[in-house]
Amino acid sequence: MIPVKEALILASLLFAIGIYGALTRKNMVGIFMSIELIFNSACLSFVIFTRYLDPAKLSGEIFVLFIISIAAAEIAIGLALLLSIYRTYKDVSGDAISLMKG
Amino acid sequence: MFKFAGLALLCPLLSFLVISFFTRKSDRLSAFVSIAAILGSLASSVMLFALVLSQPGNHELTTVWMKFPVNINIEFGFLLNPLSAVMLLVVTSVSFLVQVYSMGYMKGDPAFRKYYAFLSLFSFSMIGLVLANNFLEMYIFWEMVGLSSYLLIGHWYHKPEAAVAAKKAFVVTRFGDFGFLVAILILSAKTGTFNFLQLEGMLGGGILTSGMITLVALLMFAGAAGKSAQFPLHVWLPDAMEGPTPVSALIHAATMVAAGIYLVARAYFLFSMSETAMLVIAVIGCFTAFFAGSIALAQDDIKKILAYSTVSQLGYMMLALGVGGYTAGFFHLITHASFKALLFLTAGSLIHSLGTNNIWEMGGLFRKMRITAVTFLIGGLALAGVFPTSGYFSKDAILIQVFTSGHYILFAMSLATVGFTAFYMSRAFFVVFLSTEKFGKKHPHESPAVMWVPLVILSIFALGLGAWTNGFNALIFFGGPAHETEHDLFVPIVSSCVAFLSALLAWAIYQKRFAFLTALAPRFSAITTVLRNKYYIDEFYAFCVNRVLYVISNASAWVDRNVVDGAVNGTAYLVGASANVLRKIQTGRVQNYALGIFGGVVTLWLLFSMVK
Amino acid sequence: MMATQFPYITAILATTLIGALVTILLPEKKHLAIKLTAVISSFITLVLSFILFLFFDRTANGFQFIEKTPWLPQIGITYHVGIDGIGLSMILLTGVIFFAGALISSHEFKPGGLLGAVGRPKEFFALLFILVAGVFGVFVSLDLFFLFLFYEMAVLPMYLLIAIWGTGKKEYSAMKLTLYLLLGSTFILVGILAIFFASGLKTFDWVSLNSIALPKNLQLFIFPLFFVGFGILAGLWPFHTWSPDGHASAPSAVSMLHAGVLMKLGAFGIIRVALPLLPYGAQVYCPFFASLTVVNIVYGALVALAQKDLKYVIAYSSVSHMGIVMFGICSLNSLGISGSVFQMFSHGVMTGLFFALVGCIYGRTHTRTLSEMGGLAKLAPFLAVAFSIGGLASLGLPGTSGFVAELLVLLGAFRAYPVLTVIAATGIVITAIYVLRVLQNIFFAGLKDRFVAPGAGHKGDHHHIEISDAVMAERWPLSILLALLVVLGVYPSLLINLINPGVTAILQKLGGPF
Amino acid sequence: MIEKFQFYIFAAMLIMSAAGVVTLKNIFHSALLLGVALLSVAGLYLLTGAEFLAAVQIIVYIGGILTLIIFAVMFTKDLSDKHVRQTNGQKPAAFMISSVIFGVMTYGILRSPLPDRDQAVKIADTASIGRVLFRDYVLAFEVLSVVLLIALAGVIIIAMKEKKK
Repeated sequence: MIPVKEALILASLLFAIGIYGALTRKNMVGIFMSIELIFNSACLSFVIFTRYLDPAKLSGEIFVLFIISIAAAEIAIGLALLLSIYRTYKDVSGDAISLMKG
Repeated sequence: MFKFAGLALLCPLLSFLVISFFTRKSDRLSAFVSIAAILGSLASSVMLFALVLSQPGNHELTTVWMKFPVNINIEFGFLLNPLSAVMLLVVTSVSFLVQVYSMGYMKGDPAFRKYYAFLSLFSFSMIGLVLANNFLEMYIFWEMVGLSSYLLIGHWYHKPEAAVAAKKAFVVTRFGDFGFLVAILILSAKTGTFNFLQLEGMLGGGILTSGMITLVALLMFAGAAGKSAQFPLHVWLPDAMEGPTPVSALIHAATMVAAGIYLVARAYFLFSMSETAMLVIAVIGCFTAFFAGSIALAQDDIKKILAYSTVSQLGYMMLALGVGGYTAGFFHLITHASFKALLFLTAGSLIHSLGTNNIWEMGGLFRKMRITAVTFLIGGLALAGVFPTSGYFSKDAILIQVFTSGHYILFAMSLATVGFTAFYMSRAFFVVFLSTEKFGKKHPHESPAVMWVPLVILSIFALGLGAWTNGFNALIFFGGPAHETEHDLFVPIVSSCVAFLSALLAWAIYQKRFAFLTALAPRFSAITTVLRNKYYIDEFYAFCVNRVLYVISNASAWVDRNVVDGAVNGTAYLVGASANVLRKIQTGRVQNYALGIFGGVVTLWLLFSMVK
Repeated sequence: MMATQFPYITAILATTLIGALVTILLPEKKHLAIKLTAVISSFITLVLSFILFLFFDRTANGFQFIEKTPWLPQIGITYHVGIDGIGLSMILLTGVIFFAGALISSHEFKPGGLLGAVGRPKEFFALLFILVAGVFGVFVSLDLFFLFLFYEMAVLPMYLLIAIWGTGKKEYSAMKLTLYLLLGSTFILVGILAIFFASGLKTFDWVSLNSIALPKNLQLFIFPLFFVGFGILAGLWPFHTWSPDGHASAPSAVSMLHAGVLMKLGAFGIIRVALPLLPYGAQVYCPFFASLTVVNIVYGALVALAQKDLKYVIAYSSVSHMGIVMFGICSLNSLGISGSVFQMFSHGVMTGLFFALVGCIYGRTHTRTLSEMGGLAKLAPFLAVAFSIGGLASLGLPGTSGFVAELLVLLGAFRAYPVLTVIAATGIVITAIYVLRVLQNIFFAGLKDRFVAPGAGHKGDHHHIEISDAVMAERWPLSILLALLVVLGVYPSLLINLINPGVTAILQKLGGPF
Repeated sequence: MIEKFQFYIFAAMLIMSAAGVVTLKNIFHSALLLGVALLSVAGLYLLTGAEFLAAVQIIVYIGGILTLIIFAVMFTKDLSDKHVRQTNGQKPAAFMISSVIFGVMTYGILRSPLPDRDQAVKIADTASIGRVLFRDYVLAFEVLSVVLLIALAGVIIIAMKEKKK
C-alpha cells in the first residue's frame, strides 16, 4: 500500500500548485485548469482518508464521485460563460474584465 | 376665613376665563365681568381683613400639591395674617379702582377685552402671591404677575417700543427671579420645606449656618430687587411705561412692584437673621432712592418722572426694611400705593385729554382740569411728604428709623432724596398746571366721571391714611409692636424744611423763571445730560446684552456649526476620504480578490500559530 | 378586573401596524381615504392609551397589563410587554402627538400645503405608522431584544420621511440623522449583548435581568455605552448636531413626532435600561454626564439665541430642554427622575406644539427667517396665542407643565449637584430671552408690509402674502396640546402619581429613595 | 515495495505535469499536461484500491472535462499564442502564499498522529459502491442529477442568449 503521509503531502502540494495557478494564470481557461487541479487534490485526499480511516463505509469515494460530477457541471457552465464573455469582450484574460473596479 | 381667601383668589381667575372664552363679543360685558369679579375680591378681602383684625396671628390652610416619596413638602395653601390681609386689601382696592378707571381710559381700544382679561389675570396672580403660604407658591404667582405685567406692558404690541419694553421687563425681572429660585432650591435642599411658618421655626432652630442664611437672603433679595426695580435691576420699570397708564398705576406703582417689598417683609424672619443681608438691603435701597430720585429731576415725560419716583420710593421701603423698620417700610408701601396710583391715574387723565406725555407740551391746565389738578396736587404733596398727608407719616417714620439706626450716610442720602422728590414733583406740577398754556389747538377737558371718581377716592386715601398710623403700628410688626417713641421732632422738621426749600427752588426756576437761576443752567448741562440719560445704565446693559451675550451666543453658534458639527462632518469626510483610498483595493479583478482571500487565510494561519 | 385582560398594549401596536398595512393597500389616488385611515387609527391609539391611563392601577407597584409569549426561546427572546407609570406617560404622550401629527399632516397634504407639493400621502402615512409602532414598542417592551428592535423600527423610517418629504438640505440632514442614530444603536446593541452574555441567564428578558446584580466591572464598562448610545438620540452634547438639521429639514408631523417623542426614546432608554440594570455604573458616571447635560442646557439655549431660522431655534431649544431631562436623570433621586419624566412629557407636548405651529406659520408666510416676519399677531391671533403659551411653557412659566418639570428637575438636581444646578438655571434665564425674542420677531412689533389679511391682496399680486388665522384642522390639534400644557401645569399630580412608583422602583435598585 | 515505487512514479508525474499546467506559456500544452496529471491521479486511485474511481476519473475527467477545455482553448486560440502574456503580476505573492499553504499543510500532516502504514484494506468493488450510493446516498444522488440537469439547461441558455445577439 502507498504511504499515507507522503500521499497526503502530495495532495497538498497539488493543492498549492493549483492555488498558484489560479492566482497567476491570466487566461481564464488556465484558471479553470488550475481549479481542476485543486479538485483533484481534494479528491485524492478523500480517497486516501477513506482508505485509511473508514474503508468499509466508502463515504470518501462517494464524495469523490459527487465532486467529479459537480466538477463536470461546473466546467460546462464555466466554459459556456467563458465563451459568452469571449464573444462580448474578445478576451478571456482574468484581468480584462474589471467592471466592478472601485 | 379661608372661604374669603379662596373667593378673593378665584373671582379674578373666573373672570379671566370667562372673558377669554365666552364674552369675546362684547366689550361692555367683559368689563362688567371683570369689575364684578374684582369687586367680589374686594368685598371678600374686606371681610377677611375684619376677621383678621378680630383674631390676629397666623392662620394657615394647606393642601399637598405634589406628593413625593421623599421628605419634601410641595404644597399649596393660604397664610392669613395681618400682613397678608392688609396687602390683599391694597391690591384689591387699587385693582378695583383701576379697573373702573380703565373703562373710561381704554374706551374704544380695539383690544379692550384682552385688556380686561389680562387685568383679571394680574389680579388673580397678585392675590395668589399675597396669600401664598410658602415660597414655592409665592414664586409661582411671582412669575405669573411677571407674565401679566409682560402682557399688559405689551398691550399695544404693534408698537415696537412696547414690544421691546415688555420683553425687557420680563427678562430683567427674570434675572432677579433666578436668584429667588436658587434661594428656594437651597432652602428645599437643606430643609425640605418651603412653608413660611415651618421655615421660621426651623431657622430659629439653627438648621442653616449663618453664612448660608446670608446667601439665601441675598439671593432672595435679588428676586425682590428685580420685581421692585431696585438698582441695578431697575431699568425695566421706566420702560414699562409703554403700557397703558392704568396698568402703570396698578402694576408698576401700587401692587406688583411692591411685591419685592412684600417678599422681604414675608421672609423677614430670614433676613433679620443676617446682618450682612440687612445692610445690603439698606444700602441698595438707599442708593436706589437717591439715584432714581436724581434721574427723575431731569425727565420730561410725565410717566417717566413718576416711574423714577416709584423706583425711588421703593428704594425707601427697602431702606426701611434694611434698617429694621419693618412697620415703617410696609406702611410706606401702603401709603405709596394710594398716592402713586393716584398720581399715575391723574397723569393718565392728562394723557387721555392731551394725547401727549411730555410735560412741556402741557401747561396751564389748572383751570381746564380742576379735579385732575387738585388730585394731582394731593398726590404730589403726599409723595413729597408734606404734613398732614399720609406720605408725611410713612416717610418720616422711615427717616426716623434710619436716623435712629445710626447709619448717618444713609440718612443724609435719604434726606437728599426728600429734596429731590419735592423738587421734581413741584416741577411737574408747576409746568403742567400753572405755567402758560401750550396745548395750542387741542381742547383739554376734564375726564369723564368714571375716571375722576377713582381719583377722588384715591386722594381721600392719600390724604387720610396717615390717621391710621397708630392702628397700623399695633397691627403689623416684627418681633414686637414698635414702641411708642417720644416724637423726636428733629427729623420731621429737617425733612420738611428740605422739602419746602426744594419746592421753592422748583417754583423759582420753573414758575418764576428767575433770570439768575436760568443763567446757571448751562453750567449744569453736563449733569443734566447724565441725568437725562439715566446715568447711561441702559446703554451699559444694551452693551452687555448686545456685545457680551449675543457675542457669546454667536460664538457658541459658530462653535456648534464649525467645531462640534465640524467634527461630525469631518468624521464623515474622513470616512469618505479613506474610502477613496481604500476603493483602489477594489480592483475589479477576480484574481486579485482571490489573492486577498488566500493571503488572508495564510496570514490568519500564521497569526494563530504565533499566538499558540 | 375584566378590562385589564384585554391585550391593550398589543392592540395599540397592532392598530398602528394595521394602519400601515391598510394605508399601503389603499389605491394611490384615494387621498381622502388615506387621510381618514391615518386620522382614525391614530385616534384609536389615542383612545386605547387613554383607556390604559384610566385602568392603570396607581396604587400598585411594578408593571401592569403584562403580556408574555415566548418568541425565540432558544436564545431567550420573549414577547414581553407591560407598562409602569413611566411607560404609560410616554404612551399617552405618543398617542397625543401622533393624533395631532396625523391631523396636521393630513391638513398639510391639501393642494398647496407644505406636503401637498410632494404628494405621496400613502407612503408618508405608512412610514409614519411604522415609526409610531416602533415608538410605542420601545415604551412597552420588557425584553431587551424587542426594545432594540422597536428602537430601530422607530429610527429608520425617519430617513425616508425626511429625505423625501423634507425641505432644505434634506438629504444631508436625513443621512446625518440616520447615521448618527445608528451609531448610537450600535453602542446600545453592544451593551445589550454584553448584558446578555455577562448575566449568564441566557435571556433578554428585562424583568429577569433586573432581578440580578450585574458584575461591577461590566457595569463600569457598559454604562457609558448605554448613556451615550441612548444619549445620542436624546441629543446629548456633543452628539446633538444631527437634531437641529434633522428637525429643520423634516416636515411638521415628523418633527413633531421626532422632537416630541423620538428624542424621548433616548431618555426613556436610559431610565428603563441603563439605570436599573447598571446602578453601580450610574453612580460612578452620573456626575460626569451631569456636567455634559448642563452644557446641553446652557449651550443649547445660547445657540438657540443666535439662530435666524425659526425651526433651528426650536430645534436648539429641544437640545436645551432634553438637557434638562437628562440632567434630572443624572441627579439619581426621586425628584430629579420624576421631574425628567415629567419634562419628557411636557417637552414632548410643547415641542410638538411648536413644530406644528412652525408648520402653520411656514405654510402661510413661506419663510422661516425670523427677520422676515413680524406683527403676525394681528392677522393670526390664534397662532399667536398658541405660540405664546407654548413659549411660556418653554421658558418654564408657572401654570404650565414646563415649570413643574423644570422645578422638579432643579429641586432634585440641586440635592446632588448644587453648583451645576445653578449653572443650569442660568440656561433657563437665557431661554426666556430667546423665546421672547422669537415671539416678538414673529408676532409682535410692526406688521411687515408683505403680509396682508385674506382678501386684501390683489389678483396676481406676488409681493403680498395673504395670512389667515388657523383653520379648524389646525385649531383642534393645537388646542389639545395647549390644554395639556396648562392642565399639567396646574394639576401635575395627574402624572406625578403615575410616575412616582416607577421611579421608586428604579431608586430601590440604586440603593433606596433619597 | 513495488507499490511504493509505483506511487513515487505517479507522484512525480503528477507534480511535474501539474507544474507544467500552471507555468507553461502555451495554453494548449498546459491542457495536454492537465490530461497527464489527471491520468496520474487515476493511477494513484488504482494504487489505493479505488478502481471504480479511477475509471470514472478517466471517463469523466479526461473524456469529458478535458475535451471541453481543449475545445475552449481552441475557440479562443487567438489568445493563446506566445506573444500574449499568460500570467499576471501576482507571481511572487502567489508563490509565497502557495508555498506557505503547502508548508503549513505538510507541517500539519507530519505532526499528525497518522501511522505510516495503511490498515488492512478490503478491496472496494464497484458493487459495494453501487450499494452504498443507491442506498445511503440516494437522495443526494437524485439531487445531483437535478443539479446536472439544471447545469445542462443553464449552459444551453447561456449559449443561446448570446446567439440571439
